[in-house]
Amino acid sequence: MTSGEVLLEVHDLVQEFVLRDFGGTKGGVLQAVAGVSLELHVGETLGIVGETGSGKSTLARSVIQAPPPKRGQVIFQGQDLVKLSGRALKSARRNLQMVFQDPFTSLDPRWTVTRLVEEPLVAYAEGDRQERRTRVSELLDLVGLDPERHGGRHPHELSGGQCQRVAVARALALNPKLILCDEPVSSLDVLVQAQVLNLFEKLREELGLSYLFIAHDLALVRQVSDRVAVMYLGKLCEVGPVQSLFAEPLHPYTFALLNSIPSPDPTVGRRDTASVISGELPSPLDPPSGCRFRTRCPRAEGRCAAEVPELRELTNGRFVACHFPLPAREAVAADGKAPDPVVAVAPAPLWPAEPNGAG
Amino acid sequence: MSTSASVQSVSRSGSAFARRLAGSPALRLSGRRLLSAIPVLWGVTLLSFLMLNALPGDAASALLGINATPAEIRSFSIKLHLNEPLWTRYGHWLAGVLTGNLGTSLASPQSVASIIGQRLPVTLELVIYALIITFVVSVPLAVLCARWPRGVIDQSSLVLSMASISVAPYVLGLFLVILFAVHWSIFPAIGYTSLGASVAGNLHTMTLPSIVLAIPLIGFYTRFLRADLVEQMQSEDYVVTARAKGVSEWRILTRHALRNSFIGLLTVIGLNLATLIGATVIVEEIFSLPGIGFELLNAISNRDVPVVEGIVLVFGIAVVLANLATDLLYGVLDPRIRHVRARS
Amino acid sequence: MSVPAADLLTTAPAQDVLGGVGAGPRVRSRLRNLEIIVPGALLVVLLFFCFIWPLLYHIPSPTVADLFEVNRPLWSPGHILGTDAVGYDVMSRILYGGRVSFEVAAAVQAIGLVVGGLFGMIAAYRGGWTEAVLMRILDVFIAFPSLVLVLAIADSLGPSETHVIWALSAFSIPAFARVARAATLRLRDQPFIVAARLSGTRTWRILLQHLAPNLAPQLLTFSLLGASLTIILEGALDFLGYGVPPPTATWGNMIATGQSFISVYPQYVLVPSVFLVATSICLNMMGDGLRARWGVR
Amino acid sequence: MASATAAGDAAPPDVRLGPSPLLEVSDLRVTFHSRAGNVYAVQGISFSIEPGQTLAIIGESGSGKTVSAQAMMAILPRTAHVTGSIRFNGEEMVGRSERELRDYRGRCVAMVFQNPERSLNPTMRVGSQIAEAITTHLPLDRKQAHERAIELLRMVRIPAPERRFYEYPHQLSGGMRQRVVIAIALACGPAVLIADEATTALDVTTQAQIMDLLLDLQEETGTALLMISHDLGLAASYAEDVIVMYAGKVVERAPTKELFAGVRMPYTQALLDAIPRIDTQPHVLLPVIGGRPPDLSVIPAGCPFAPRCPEVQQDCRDQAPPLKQHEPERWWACWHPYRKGAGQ
Repeated sequence: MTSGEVLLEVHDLVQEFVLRDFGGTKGGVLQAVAGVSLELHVGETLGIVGETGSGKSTLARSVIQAPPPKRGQVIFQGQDLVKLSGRALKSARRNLQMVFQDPFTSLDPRWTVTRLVEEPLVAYAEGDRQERRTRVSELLDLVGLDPERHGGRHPHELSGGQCQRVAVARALALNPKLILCDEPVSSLDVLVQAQVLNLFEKLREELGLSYLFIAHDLALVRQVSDRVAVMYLGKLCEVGPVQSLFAEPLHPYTFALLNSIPSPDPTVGRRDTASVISGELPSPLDPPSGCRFRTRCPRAEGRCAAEVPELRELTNGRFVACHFPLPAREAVAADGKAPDPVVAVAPAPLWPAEPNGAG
Repeated sequence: MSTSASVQSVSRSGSAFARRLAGSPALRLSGRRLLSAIPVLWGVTLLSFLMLNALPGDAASALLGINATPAEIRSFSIKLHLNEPLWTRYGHWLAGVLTGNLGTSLASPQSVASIIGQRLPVTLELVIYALIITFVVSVPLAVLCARWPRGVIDQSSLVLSMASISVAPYVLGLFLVILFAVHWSIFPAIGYTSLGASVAGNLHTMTLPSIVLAIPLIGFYTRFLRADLVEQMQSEDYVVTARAKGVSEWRILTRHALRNSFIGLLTVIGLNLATLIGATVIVEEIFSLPGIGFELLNAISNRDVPVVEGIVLVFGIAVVLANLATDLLYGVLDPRIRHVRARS
Repeated sequence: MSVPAADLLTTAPAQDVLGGVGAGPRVRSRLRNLEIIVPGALLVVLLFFCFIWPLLYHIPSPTVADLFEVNRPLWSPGHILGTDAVGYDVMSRILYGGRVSFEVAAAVQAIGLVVGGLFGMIAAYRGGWTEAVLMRILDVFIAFPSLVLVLAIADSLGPSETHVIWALSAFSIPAFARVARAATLRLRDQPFIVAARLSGTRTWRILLQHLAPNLAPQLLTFSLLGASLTIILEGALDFLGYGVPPPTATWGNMIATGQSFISVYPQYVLVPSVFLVATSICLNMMGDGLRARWGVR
Repeated sequence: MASATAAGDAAPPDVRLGPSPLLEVSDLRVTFHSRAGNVYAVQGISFSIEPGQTLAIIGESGSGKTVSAQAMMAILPRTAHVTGSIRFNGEEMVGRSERELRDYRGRCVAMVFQNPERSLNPTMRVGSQIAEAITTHLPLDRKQAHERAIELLRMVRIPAPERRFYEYPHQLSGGMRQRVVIAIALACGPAVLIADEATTALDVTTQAQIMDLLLDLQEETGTALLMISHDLGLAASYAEDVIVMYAGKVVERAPTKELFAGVRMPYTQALLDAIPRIDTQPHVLLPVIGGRPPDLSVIPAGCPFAPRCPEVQQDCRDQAPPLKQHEPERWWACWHPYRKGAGQ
């Protein structure tokens, strides 16, 4: 699917929020995204994983200019969105749509499904009323909703999965090239989540869409992505093709994340307690100097505090921001099947056992 | 404050304390609030000045009466600088205020400051007395209502609250006077004894007006607090945690929910303090209390601009200070505000 | 307003579906209905008698005194609620006085809703300088003792119903603005508003088609509670002598004039008071009931 | 506190004596009455927990897992109607008075909740919240409770417990808050600890920390752990036994290893299939089943899963299969289960 043509390019993106104490005095500046660069190709799905406070959602919001970032460039289809405003931004953003996390709050509770899906068409003055209604029916069909049955309903009369389908239909209305998905299935139940994930796959194949897919669930990101970017405290730790990144993580944080996932396979058993990442996420108001992960990293040394590790290409297509990346093992097994990272990389020397005094 | 805070600060006392004080959110908040109040207060005085001058009618004819000759009015106007342009007069007045001089009343030789100095304590006492009555009645009542929602106490309090919110102060005042003053002669109908002259006499004259002022508030605060308590008890997770510990409902209500509900109540009190101050005008009129509201009515009908300006300024400052006090109280009640966020 | 740091970083986890079940048993919801229907019906009846009844049936004029029929007690033939010291028919004065109350309340709330509502909505939605400037203006009105404004306007414009409406709007506009602003601030960053903006919808459309309908329940219940307060305040102006002047009938000036006869003929104060308080209770109950039903605070 | 003395009189139940299981639930039904009709949230479930056991209840939202846990904890809202039996150490808990239940809660069975953001009182120091859990049941004075609270904080591996005692919930991170909730739950040494989606709101790395802590504490204290979760992966990694719930019923129960080696009930298989796994290939479609969970306001005639089941036959629609023990330690409710090894 990937044609190699760059669709979205983000350069050194910085987004800050001024925090105010009660009464409005300035409490501090929170750098939610601290210089992120990445690119996304036509037909590609780029997954972004990270925990709460990693800035992944802020990144998506900044890309779509809601609100615009403090610094940096967001080049979408050759235009820097950060420089645009008003009408120009509106027309540039046409091919860039977003699906939000909570399907209920992202739909106006007082509007009907038809009207909600029609809204972008009205805003961009697409066709007359009749044409728009036809298009809405097509879209609802496409996402697996019955225009007759569901079109007149309000969001609260639908299930979470159905609401998310409406949100997807709405995002598709203008035939966008790229859809930003901000945790689009994390509030859904497992079975519904699978249905919606499959819908995303189907649309990708049929319409040639590209996705920027944000999630905290690594397994889920693996399922949908071609490449994955791992974020920690507003910075990228590691970017790489999904299979090799999951098979042999280079950044200690990626390794820790992978190791924390409970596997639905009891034969794997309870992993070694020592491999569980210790400590707490530092305050984003006052991030650690140098490498932001160093306070929790078992491999951290003096250099990590002094020097910010740049994101560099280590092997083919594998980028990592770490002074002491985990050694890349030899080639992936010949059958192309990724070995289970938990089993494969667990042996001790990479991850020296530490006293488990959290913090 | 807490033992932990003192334990911590023992080692770095003295200058550390000063630094902490300077960095205290409460101080920064107060400073910011007072600074931002200045343009607001200026706006208030400008608005009232413009209003009093732009609207038809003037002090000279109001004070001298219908029979005054044009010549008399002219000389009166010149004497009081009423013939000068609007902006000049406002400039004079504002310059006076900045040097602490509120001017002199047009109707009497008294200075505005001394008039306010005499009248303000009466109004202040009325408001505080009314607030005390309100809290003493409505907090226990709301807790009782919330303990058994839709129970007998709750339902009867609902009816009473509705009535008390809906009753106009002048109606209530009249009927309380008929009952307590005329019929039973417990309290005097009108008149005022100052606190300095006789405490008992003061309470005797102030109780009825304070009750009139308090009754709508009691209804309002009881309903609000009750609704918030019930909401906390029904939908807050920490209440479930407390129940799961085996804590009794009474204890959850009084130790856990009440404090959290006070935070909401504070917002409401802050919002309707200005209205409360307005209501004193009516109550003072009914009971002929020599408060600031009573004076205000006179000054308005006399077009006594300096007095009105002074009173408006005092009311404005009162509202600003009251809001600041509410905000500071938030800090006391809500630790999320008291402590600077260590984490996000 | 301040941006709480926690909100920027945390995402709300999904709640269990059953969390909302079992909130209200049948009895409670029926009570809720009664709490809205009963006062609503009473208000409709009152409105009918104030505005339509005098058109259908001949009732004595409220401003033509019958000097031979003074101080008649309640339930006198031809004068159900008696006559007052001047010889006016009390019933007729109550009905015409009610008109004034309702007209003033409706007009003041409508002005407040439109002007104040828009003011608050725009201030909160636009943010930045617009909000700063608009809110400073609003702060002035909030810190300003509204009654002073009302009295001054009423006093200098001279007593009349229109002037009372203008004067009382000085109360309602800032109040509505404050409520609308707070509610808009809550809605402004809701994903559906952001989503509407991202799909290219223009600001005025978002204000009118997304924000306004979602604010409506709160503003409408607020206006019912406000109407009750307006009726009380209108009476207060009459009572203080700044309202609609006699001989025009209003509940407030009926109470004010009745005051002098209170020990001999308490009904002169009692009858208008009952109507005034009852109307106010009905409005408050309806506002409260709707507020509970629509789940707004 | 009154309850503290009451707790002192009654000897704490010895969990290790007696032939009966620690906690035995049989034919538990929970119905919510509402305006829209009744909601049959739990439709007759039975299971038991032995001392020291780790049991997971898995299900989607609306499957009745949380309601069952609340019923076991006796903290359901008043609108819930509970029938059946919940026996703790052989003693029936359904139908007990509120006062007796208060002694049971927190001391016999304790609970860790889903949302650490909200399950602590924001205006109360965390130490006081732990101490409250202690003094509610144990006859300790302030100082002793304080010491015990600090000990508990240390036990849940909170660094600098003496300092943390005086902090407020908002000063702690989500993971730390959940540790405090665990400390509260363990305050009186309960025999059963229910963790209701205790890690759902946390990040994966924090989740791993908390789950490890819970299991370590379970080993130390010997409590039984009942995990309520929607995450099969979590159950597979941490629980000895798994119960799968669907539409208010238990549909399968098995030791974890055996369950994942060969699922019997098609619903469990569907659930397992729908989870994206760390070892699947990108862009592979997940095997999904259509439809939605049934409406809980009606009790279906047949198997509740029948409308969505790929293996459905006529008898499934006619009659609901009962939960029966078919193999040693394995129960399922299905007329046409997968055979060993099939369905994977």
